[in-house]
Amino acid sequence: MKAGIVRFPGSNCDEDAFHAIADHLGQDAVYLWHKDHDLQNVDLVILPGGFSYGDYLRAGAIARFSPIMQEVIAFAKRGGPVLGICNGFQIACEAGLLPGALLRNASLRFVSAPARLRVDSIATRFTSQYHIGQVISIPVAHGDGRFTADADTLARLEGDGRVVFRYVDTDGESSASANPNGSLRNIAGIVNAARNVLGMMPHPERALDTTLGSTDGVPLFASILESMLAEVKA
Amino acid sequence: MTAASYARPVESRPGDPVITPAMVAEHGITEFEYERLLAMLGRTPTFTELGVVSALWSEHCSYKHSRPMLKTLPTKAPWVLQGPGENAGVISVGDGWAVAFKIESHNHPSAVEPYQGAATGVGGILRDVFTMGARPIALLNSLRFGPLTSSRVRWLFAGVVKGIGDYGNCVGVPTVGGEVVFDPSYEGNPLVNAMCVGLMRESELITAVASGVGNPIMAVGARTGRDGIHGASFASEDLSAASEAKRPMVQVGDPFTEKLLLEASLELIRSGHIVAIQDMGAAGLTSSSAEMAERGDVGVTIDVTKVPVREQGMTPYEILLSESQERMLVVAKLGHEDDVRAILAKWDLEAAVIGEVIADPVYRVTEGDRVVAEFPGSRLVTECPQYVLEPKESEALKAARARSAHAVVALAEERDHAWTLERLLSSPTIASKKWVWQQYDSTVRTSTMRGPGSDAAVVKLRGTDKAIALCIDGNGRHVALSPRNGGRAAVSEAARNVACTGARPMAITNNLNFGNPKKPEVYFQLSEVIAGIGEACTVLETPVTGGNVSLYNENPQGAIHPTPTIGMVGLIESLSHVTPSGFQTAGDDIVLLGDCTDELGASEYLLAIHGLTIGEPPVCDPKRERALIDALLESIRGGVVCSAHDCSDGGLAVALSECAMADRDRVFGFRVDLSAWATLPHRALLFGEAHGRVVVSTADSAAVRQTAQRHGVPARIIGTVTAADSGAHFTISDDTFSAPMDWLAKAFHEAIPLAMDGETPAEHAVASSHAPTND
Amino acid sequence: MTRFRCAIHIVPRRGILDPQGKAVADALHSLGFADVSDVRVGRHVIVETEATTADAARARITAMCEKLLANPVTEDFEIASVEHA
Amino acid sequence: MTRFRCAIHIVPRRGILDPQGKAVADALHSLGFADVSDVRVGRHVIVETEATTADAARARITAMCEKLLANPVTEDFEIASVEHA
Ligand SMILES: Nc1ncnc2c1ncn2[C@@H]1O[C@H](COP(=O)(O)OP(=O)(O)O)[C@@H](O)[C@H]1O
Ligand SMILES: [Mg+2]
Repeated sequence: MKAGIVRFPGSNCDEDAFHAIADHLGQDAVYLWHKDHDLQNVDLVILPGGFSYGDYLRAGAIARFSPIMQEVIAFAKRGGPVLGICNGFQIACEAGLLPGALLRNASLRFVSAPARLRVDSIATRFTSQYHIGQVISIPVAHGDGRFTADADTLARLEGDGRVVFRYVDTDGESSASANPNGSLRNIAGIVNAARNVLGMMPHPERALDTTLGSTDGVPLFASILESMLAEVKA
Repeated sequence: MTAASYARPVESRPGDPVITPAMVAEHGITEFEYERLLAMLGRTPTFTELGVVSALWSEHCSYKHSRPMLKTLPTKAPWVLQGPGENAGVISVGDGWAVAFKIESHNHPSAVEPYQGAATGVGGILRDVFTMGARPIALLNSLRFGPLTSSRVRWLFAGVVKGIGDYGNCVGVPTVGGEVVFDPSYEGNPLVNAMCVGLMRESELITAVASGVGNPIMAVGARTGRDGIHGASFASEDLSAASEAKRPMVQVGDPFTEKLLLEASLELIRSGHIVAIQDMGAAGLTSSSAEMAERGDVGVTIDVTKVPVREQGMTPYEILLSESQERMLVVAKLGHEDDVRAILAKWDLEAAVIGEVIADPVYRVTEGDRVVAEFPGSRLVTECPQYVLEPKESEALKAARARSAHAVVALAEERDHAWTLERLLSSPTIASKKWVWQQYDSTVRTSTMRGPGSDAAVVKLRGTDKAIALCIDGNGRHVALSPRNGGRAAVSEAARNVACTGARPMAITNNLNFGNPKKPEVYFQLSEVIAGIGEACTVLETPVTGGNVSLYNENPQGAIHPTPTIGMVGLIESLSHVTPSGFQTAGDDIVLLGDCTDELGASEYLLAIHGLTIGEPPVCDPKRERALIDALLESIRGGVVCSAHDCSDGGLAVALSECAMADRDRVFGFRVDLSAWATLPHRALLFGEAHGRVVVSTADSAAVRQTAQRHGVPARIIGTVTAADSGAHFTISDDTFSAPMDWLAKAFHEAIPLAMDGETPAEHAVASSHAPTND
Repeated sequence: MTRFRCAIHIVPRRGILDPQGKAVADALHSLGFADVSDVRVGRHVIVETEATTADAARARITAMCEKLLANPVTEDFEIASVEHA
Repeated sequence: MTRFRCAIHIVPRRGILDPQGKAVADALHSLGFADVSDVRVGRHVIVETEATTADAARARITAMCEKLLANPVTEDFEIASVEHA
């Protein structure tokens, strides 16, 4: 598998994503420069965390217009898998690849902490290796993570089982106290209707190494790889 | 251009004010200094020259009251690649890898505009590190505030924390540790010290030394505006109505531009197109260009009309002294200008040739063809007077030290030591700082093995089996009551903290936060502290690779506690040595390395419970600390240490409690018997802050004790780790007490959130209601 | 071409939680401004641009808002003024 | 007492760096809005408050801006409108 990690000038989790693919998954990884139009025939696009273009106006608002994003949008429309992490999730929403928006945390404070998540859908190429309802711990680190969408959109997301991750407490309940940013319905991650674009605020690439704490991000990358291999066979 | 301006005499510009004694004074230049300036120039300075000198001869840039003392510090060791005198110090960590690190203060700007003041402080220290060729991999900070009961203090605290977080989070450098202390002495003068640590290949080290006659000097990065003009001299005056008036000159940080500058600078350095690079920090273009020239012993000429500006009509004076952020000064190789521009353009930044390195030893500034300032070479930097004053200890502090801590009458409630322990755990200085570091991204770069909350942060060096341990420490209260001992203690505590994580202490950077050095009492503190730091660094073999001095931290109400903050870097030889500070397994033995004493003076107990800063502080003996560290590291490498945590604020009782519940998701209990010290006053035994002590939990106490004995370090089994529900249990012969863990944990974990509850999160908007004038 | 200074208001759409507005309202209450009943915080953007006529300028600004300045999912925008700069 | 809706503009003071404005201007240029010469981004605050007269309301709002809403170090404020709510 060959993964392309988009590098915006203000990306700062790009090296971590590269490391996850190249060293933890043992697959090919390349950087995709924001000023380029060439996707270098990658099988997977990762929109990494960071502050794409400073994000002073609105997280991801400017990034969606970059040359590389035009190609990423076309790639996604063709069904190509796209993983948007943190800022990548924000960009995917601004770019219309995912519904809704990510607003300033309700606390108005940046929040950096391990987050407890419940896997609410394993019917995606990103989560097949988890089991449904599994509670995992993955770090969050963001100031604008409050997922917001209108009632219809929320109903559609829930109805189609497109809410993939939810913030939960120790008992696996999506309680208010477990919600680090005020996201509606404690939503931490969603997929698009075609289920080939996943956006999530938590950082799975930071949960791959026992010496750093959690390894709960491993199944996510393993799921992606498995789905690729399956496609190759088919 | 150079040739042309040679012959030309210096002219003052039309519209420049005439130099008056009042104006000279306003520039913070004494009559004596002005005489020296006249002698150096052989004529009256132009207004522009006066500005240049006021900046370069300010305390902040010239170290005129501290340099002679700083020279006494030990700075050498085989692993030191770059000592003091550069933007940052550099040490080798083996395998061709090197670590660059430096600490810098932004106290005065943060007192006026906490959000921007703290943010731009982080920006400055990041630039000091990546201008050495290192990629920043960690940030730390050391903060001091007055009591949280004051609304202004809460506003300062919230603003500083948000400013530090927003800047580092955006650039993508994890903030992995630091310290926060609340003490009345900082009420009017908060301290904001930021430390940055960077990683590089030894071969990539570059210094800020101008060289190569004819080489172009380029301004790189953000444009120059009217920000923070006189910031440098501002940082060298007591905080007063005068500095209030300078508020509009506050600098605004742009972390996104900083990130671009970081990537572009590292690319520039690797490209081989430049010979030197330095950030335009305090006193901006003036100090960066003059310092670079002085280090290289060459001349420079700069044409201010070539400097990219943000606003029209800026005068040479303004352009030279502007402290606009996110700017660099670069000496490029002649003929490589376009290569430099190309690299900057890739990152959407500008680079402009603004001058060149010249043979004749002058520092010359032109405005087009007009020469507006010209100084005889490096004398501009070297002629700044160095002051050596008569030190004299403050009578008041002598008297405070003379008071006996044991004479302090215990409150009725104290009959139950559990009450006292709970009070101490909820004292903001001791309580968990999670409220702070939850706002810092501590895990970006996926290398943080131990983040905030550990004795020292542990950051692994990817591609090796090694890690570095980092911490900042400095107890101003101890220093105030006994400066030399306090200097020793600050270094020793920092060394102890990195050792607890399994690291060998390697080197320090330091920030000296003091009051007005012209006062003999402050000068005494400064000289004693520097001597104490030197003594400890010599014994512990942790040379000083750099630092920063922040003086005049006082206001009409008085000066701050003398506060040296020590930034320590330690090396962990193998990831298997990384050791946590909290208990790991119920049933483990608890061993105390080091001895308990009756030293209760200067303790957090006296301040938190009795509101007193008195008594003789615990004596710090670097030789004993060295033995303790050697013993601890040998046991850790032997694989017999499950956890290690040093005793500091709050003493043994607090240290044990922290080991048990610092991680609220994994709380333990413990049962200890301290009868061996039953003859000591129990307050001193439980809450005294005697140095040289580490609480270790182990499954093989015999091995730990044998190793300790071999190093001549006292080691005693004082109890066992238990399950959370059996609580904390203390026995001192017939005096026993216990406390439920959830009660202690609540005190420790909720004190600061409670104090800050309802405080409007610091948007920079929510500011002026608490500004000094309205207080 | 003449230069116009255009002022734009971008505010969080009604019904969408505005924590900043709430925080400011709370702060105002604690400062003794008890009469304050509601606070909303949005962005005030000033754009200076060249255009042939004021209407042309207004049209450009509308395009800028729709394309970049306002988020159609959560924000409403209004062009407050278009003046000769 | 009547209720007034008051609109306040808070903008970065001239001469002070406005990273947000700069970022937006750069973005607008790259989006083809080449005619844009300058952008500044501030806050648009709407306060609803009770007062006896419009002037009284205005006076209260001024006090709020000086005490809380605007940062005297970096920002200027202007009361754009005071209307019956
Ligand atoms: N307390 C100190 N101990 C040792 N060296 C110091 C100390 N304070 C400053 N220095 C050295 O003096 C030099 C200039 O100080 P620095 O803070 O870098 O100036 P600037 O604030 O302009 O960057 C640096 O090399 C620094 O390491
Ligand atoms: Mg420096």
